[in-house]
Amino acid sequence: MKRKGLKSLLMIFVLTTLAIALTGCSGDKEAENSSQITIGIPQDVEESLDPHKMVAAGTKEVLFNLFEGLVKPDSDGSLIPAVASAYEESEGGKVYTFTLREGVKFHDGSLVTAEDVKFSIDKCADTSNGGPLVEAFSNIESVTIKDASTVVITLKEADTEFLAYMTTAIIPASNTAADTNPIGTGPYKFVSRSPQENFIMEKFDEYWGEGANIEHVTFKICANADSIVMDLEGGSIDMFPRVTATQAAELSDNFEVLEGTMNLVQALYLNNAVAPFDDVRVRQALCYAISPQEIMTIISDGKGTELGSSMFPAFGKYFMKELNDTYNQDTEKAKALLAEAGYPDGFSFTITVPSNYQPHIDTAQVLVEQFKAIGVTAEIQLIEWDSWLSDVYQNREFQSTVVGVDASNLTGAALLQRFVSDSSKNFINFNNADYDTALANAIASTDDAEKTKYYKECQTILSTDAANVYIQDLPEFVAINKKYTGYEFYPIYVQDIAKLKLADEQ
Amino acid sequence: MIRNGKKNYNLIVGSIITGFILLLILVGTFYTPYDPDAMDAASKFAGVSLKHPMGCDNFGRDIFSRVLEGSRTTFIVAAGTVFIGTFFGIIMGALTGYYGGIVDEILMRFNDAMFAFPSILLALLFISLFGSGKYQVILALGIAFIPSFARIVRSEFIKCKNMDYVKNAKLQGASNIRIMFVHILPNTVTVLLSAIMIGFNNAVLAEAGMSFLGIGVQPPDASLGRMLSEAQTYLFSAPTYAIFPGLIIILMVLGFSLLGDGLKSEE
Amino acid sequence: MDEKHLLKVTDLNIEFHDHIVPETVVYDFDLTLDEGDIVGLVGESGSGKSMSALAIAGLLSRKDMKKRGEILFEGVDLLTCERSTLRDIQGNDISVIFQEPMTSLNPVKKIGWQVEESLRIHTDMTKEERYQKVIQMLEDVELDNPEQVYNQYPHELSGGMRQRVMIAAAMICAPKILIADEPTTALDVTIQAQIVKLLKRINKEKKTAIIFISHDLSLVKQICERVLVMQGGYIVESGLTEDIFNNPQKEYTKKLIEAIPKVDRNKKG
Amino acid sequence: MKYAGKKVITMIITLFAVTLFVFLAFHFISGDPATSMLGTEATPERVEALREEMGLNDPVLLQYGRWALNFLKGDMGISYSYRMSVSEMVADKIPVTVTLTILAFLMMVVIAIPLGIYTAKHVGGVIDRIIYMINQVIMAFPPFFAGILITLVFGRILKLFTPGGYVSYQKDFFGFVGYLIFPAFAIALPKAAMAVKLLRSSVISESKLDYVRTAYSRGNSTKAVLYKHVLKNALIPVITFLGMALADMIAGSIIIEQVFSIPGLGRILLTSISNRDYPVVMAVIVCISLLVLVVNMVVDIIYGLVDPRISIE
Repeated sequence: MKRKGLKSLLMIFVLTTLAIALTGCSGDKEAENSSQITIGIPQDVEESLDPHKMVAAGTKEVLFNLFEGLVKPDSDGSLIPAVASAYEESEGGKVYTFTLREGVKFHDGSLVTAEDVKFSIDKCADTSNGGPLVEAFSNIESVTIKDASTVVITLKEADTEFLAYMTTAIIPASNTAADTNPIGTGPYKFVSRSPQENFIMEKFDEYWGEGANIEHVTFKICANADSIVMDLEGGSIDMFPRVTATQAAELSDNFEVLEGTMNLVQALYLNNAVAPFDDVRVRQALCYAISPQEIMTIISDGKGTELGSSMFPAFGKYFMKELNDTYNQDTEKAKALLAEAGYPDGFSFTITVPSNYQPHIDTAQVLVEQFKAIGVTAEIQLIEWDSWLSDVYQNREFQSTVVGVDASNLTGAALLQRFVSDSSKNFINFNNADYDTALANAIASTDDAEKTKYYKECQTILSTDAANVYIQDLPEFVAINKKYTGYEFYPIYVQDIAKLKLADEQ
Repeated sequence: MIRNGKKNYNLIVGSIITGFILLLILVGTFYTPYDPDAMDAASKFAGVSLKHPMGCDNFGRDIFSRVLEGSRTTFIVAAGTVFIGTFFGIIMGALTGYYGGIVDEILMRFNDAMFAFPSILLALLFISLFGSGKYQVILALGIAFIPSFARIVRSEFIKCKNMDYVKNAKLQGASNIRIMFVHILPNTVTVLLSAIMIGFNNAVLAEAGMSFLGIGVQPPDASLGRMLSEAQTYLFSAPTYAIFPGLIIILMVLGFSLLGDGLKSEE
Repeated sequence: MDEKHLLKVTDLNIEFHDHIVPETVVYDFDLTLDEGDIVGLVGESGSGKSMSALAIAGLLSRKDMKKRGEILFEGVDLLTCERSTLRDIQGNDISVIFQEPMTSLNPVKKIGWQVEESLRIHTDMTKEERYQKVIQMLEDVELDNPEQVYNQYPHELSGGMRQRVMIAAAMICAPKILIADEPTTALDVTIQAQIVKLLKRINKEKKTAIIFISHDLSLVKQICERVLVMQGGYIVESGLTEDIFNNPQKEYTKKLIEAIPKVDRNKKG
Repeated sequence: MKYAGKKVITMIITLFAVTLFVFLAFHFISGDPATSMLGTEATPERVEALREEMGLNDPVLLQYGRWALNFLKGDMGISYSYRMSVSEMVADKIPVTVTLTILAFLMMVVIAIPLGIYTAKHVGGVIDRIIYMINQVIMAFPPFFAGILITLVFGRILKLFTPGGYVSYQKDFFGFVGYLIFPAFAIALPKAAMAVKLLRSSVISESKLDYVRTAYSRGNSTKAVLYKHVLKNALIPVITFLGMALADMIAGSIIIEQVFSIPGLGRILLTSISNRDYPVVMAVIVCISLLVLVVNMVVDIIYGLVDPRISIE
């Protein structure tokens, strides 16, 4: 009796399992009458969805599609009018006048008003929480509404690069749940977010401009970085913005792999305030010890762009390729410098690496090997990103760290201002009076050529002073199913989904 | 190894496998064909050859050398874990089992609370506390393993404490400590030994699991678990990278569990 | 003449094969049993008495041991018959009660279920009939509150009660032969006596033949008409109880008799 | 009733101890939620202001008390990272983990019990030896590696499921269960191997006991003895194991959730730990502990039902 019961139970179980498995398989492919795309992202959008509060690069690249500022960046790095249809810079970069575009709507259907613009900028300039949300906004003296479609921003000191900060998202003053319900003016509008699962958005039909091509977009969190190739091949995702060189090589013909750069400065950042890195000779010795080329060969098949200072090529006119040659691998010279600095037998130190990004971990491993040649023993310590933020970035309790520093916009200051000796972001404790002067001059100057000259001076100081061991701008491989085309790289860390379209629609 | 006319295959096969692994570890301690950490861009993902019997990994490091080193690391981690777990487990289990009463009640409640908590979670928490690295992993796993050992030892002590030889020892005026560790403990060896074998295997697998979650042994140190989890990405371009560490882990665990089974049936 | 015997065992030899060298534990065992007989089987532990009894009950597994000879039960050789034939006899015609009433009962089944098991296997009785029969049987073995016992579990009963339950379970199908393998060893003296009395009563009332196995000669003397003395697998002496007690032939038997506590001998002797 | 009362009290004490332990542990881990929220944009002033606002500057026991009080009121707080209600977030993920666990558990039972009985019946046979070896090898597999191999074999080669093709249960329940089958299999396999081994040895050791001989003496066939007598007894230690395995699955599927990209409690927990998102960590841990405790209680009850010697009065 009992046994029969068990047997039939087993049968029922097996049958239902099979049935479910089969329906599961067949139900997978969605009807493709409306265009859709699923994009894999390695990290969840796991913070506030308020565009002014978000800090993670991973969030910014997704929310780029939902929000726009008065102006917005284009894929070639220039700023194009967005919520504002025109702008005017006067008094040598002290007063900016914006004319609002007519008929721009928020995702909730309401029209963008001058009040919303003032609200958004004021919100970011508010200092009641210990400091403004956008640091550069501390320079704002006033935001005034001249008429229903004109907003005037007056600065305390002239800044010709200020326009770059006007990419700050414009949001409706009426939205009380900005943390979880993002409303913007971008080509896509927010649908839903499920933690550790996905982030869904759909085309905003009342977008003022050309608008998006693909109706439904799902950002899917791919927790297991090692199964991305399988996920792509299996069809659960159509695109993954940052595959590794090895993964790219394993993909089949159904996928196109586009190559760009990450637009960040990857370096072994050294704490200039602690021994032995308070001695410029030690820092220089480390620079002589390494070979960025070898690192690139090993970790990404030679792809990537060598860097010699805190600047990457996307900045065009500011980038100085010649700084790559300040230090070429030279073991003897490195040893000599070490001996001179009082470390003839080398020394030991720790490289702190955030554990969430493999290329940095790989780079650190190669560095350890390269330092062995000059008798320096480095030990890798992996820590979680959040520990990195507090220990390394905030408290500056570290010897060295491998990370990539990116730029929030395309002003030279975005990359270089952090090395001013009293900057709160100067986590490497770099301290050089000449540098401080040069940077102040760069920001103050209204003449473009002069500005460039000062920025270049800054870079040169960072290079000769060996502030950090500069390595590379990492290559970025975007794997995308050939069903889709139109992907464009940006010089900043964003994914512009609106430009994507189905291949057969052309 | 021959009893009742039947060969104890478990013991024989287990001994051979474990012996092989121990030999590997021993050799790896004194000699590896290459520096396990030395990179060579030219031999990235090199296949199996005479020069590199197991091929090379994504840094062009010799996999065979790394397997030798990794086996040693894994073995040390597992052995260390079991040592901590057993050592404190015995003390805790002996005290609670022997004395009973309120100490027992409190410690066992505490134990239950820890038990309600899967060891991988516990280890995760400890790693967050201690930071990551080889010794931290040993400490974290070791602590996480204490409750299960304590539980086993406790029940053995409860079983033994009323036995005649214990009463005898008491009559002869042996101290409690002496009774616990000289008289009772040796009688729990059989049970303890099999618990240690199982614990060792669990530690090997837990180390692998932690490496997968990125909280295990730190690079560039090689451990079998770490190598295996690193290898996933390269499953197609360098299958040997996954196969060999995987094989050694499986053999290591298999050897010990066969040995454990064999010893059990020998009793 | 043979057919008249209820059970006739001739030349039974039992050999074990699970060691490298085969080991013989019972040699040339002979026994005849008729309705209403009570035969005692005595000897030290390891003398082969239990082994012989288990062989008769068909409980020696057939794989790693070799049995030679014949065990004829009503003309059927239990050593060579079909497994199913043997099963039909077990519990129905030949029943066994064992030494340890604690472990011999299934700890997770109710008493009633265990007592009526043989009925379920060997008869077509309805549930109700079986229940009545079990209650009656439990009464028969002098258990108070049979209805309550029916629904209890073994661990809830005392040792003596359990042994009564074992006897009830063994007797439920009114078997022709009851093998009692040291049924009282695990019990204390007063209860021993009760159990022996019970067995005697059953033997009288139901004409069940009993093979009573014990190392305790005093008990055997109380209950058995005939005795077989075993040593090292051999039957060393056999005959009427009285004869053997009064005139033991073998040194071994004498020793066994001497081992009986005096008080006991005076009381019953 | 007394039993239930005692259990509930133990449960409350355990929960209290676990939550306090976790809370304190987090207090000593480097990294703090305010820094996490501000990221690289942080300035010391802003971090300080945020810490004050979040109450992180209060003594840790006060913080714990506040959390516990709110929790008892049914308010689990707002996730630091997602800025959404924790109870909503967790409630959303519980069905995922529970479904996965139930599936895995059923598979384990369905695989283990018949196989365990089969091997016990055929001890020493060729198939028994083969199953024994397969069992040993399965148990020697690191769980994540087994998961990867299953993905590779069933997903990529046999194409029985789409790797990473998880669908939410709200969207398509059958698709959801369909996707979970293989992860559940990966979880069930090693546990099933252990259960087979345990059941086999349990049946073997039970078969040597006296009551089995009694059962034979009543004319039971080998089959009847096994199913009517031995099995129930042999299952007792197995039930303990199954209970432990189930508890282990509830929380221990973190690795498998990671391998198969399943957004269950385990993944939420893992990311919340690294995001220093205490409200979520605490809620998930309470959830997991509660589930585990409930499972333990159910096991105790089943135990009492199967084994009359244990009374749960």
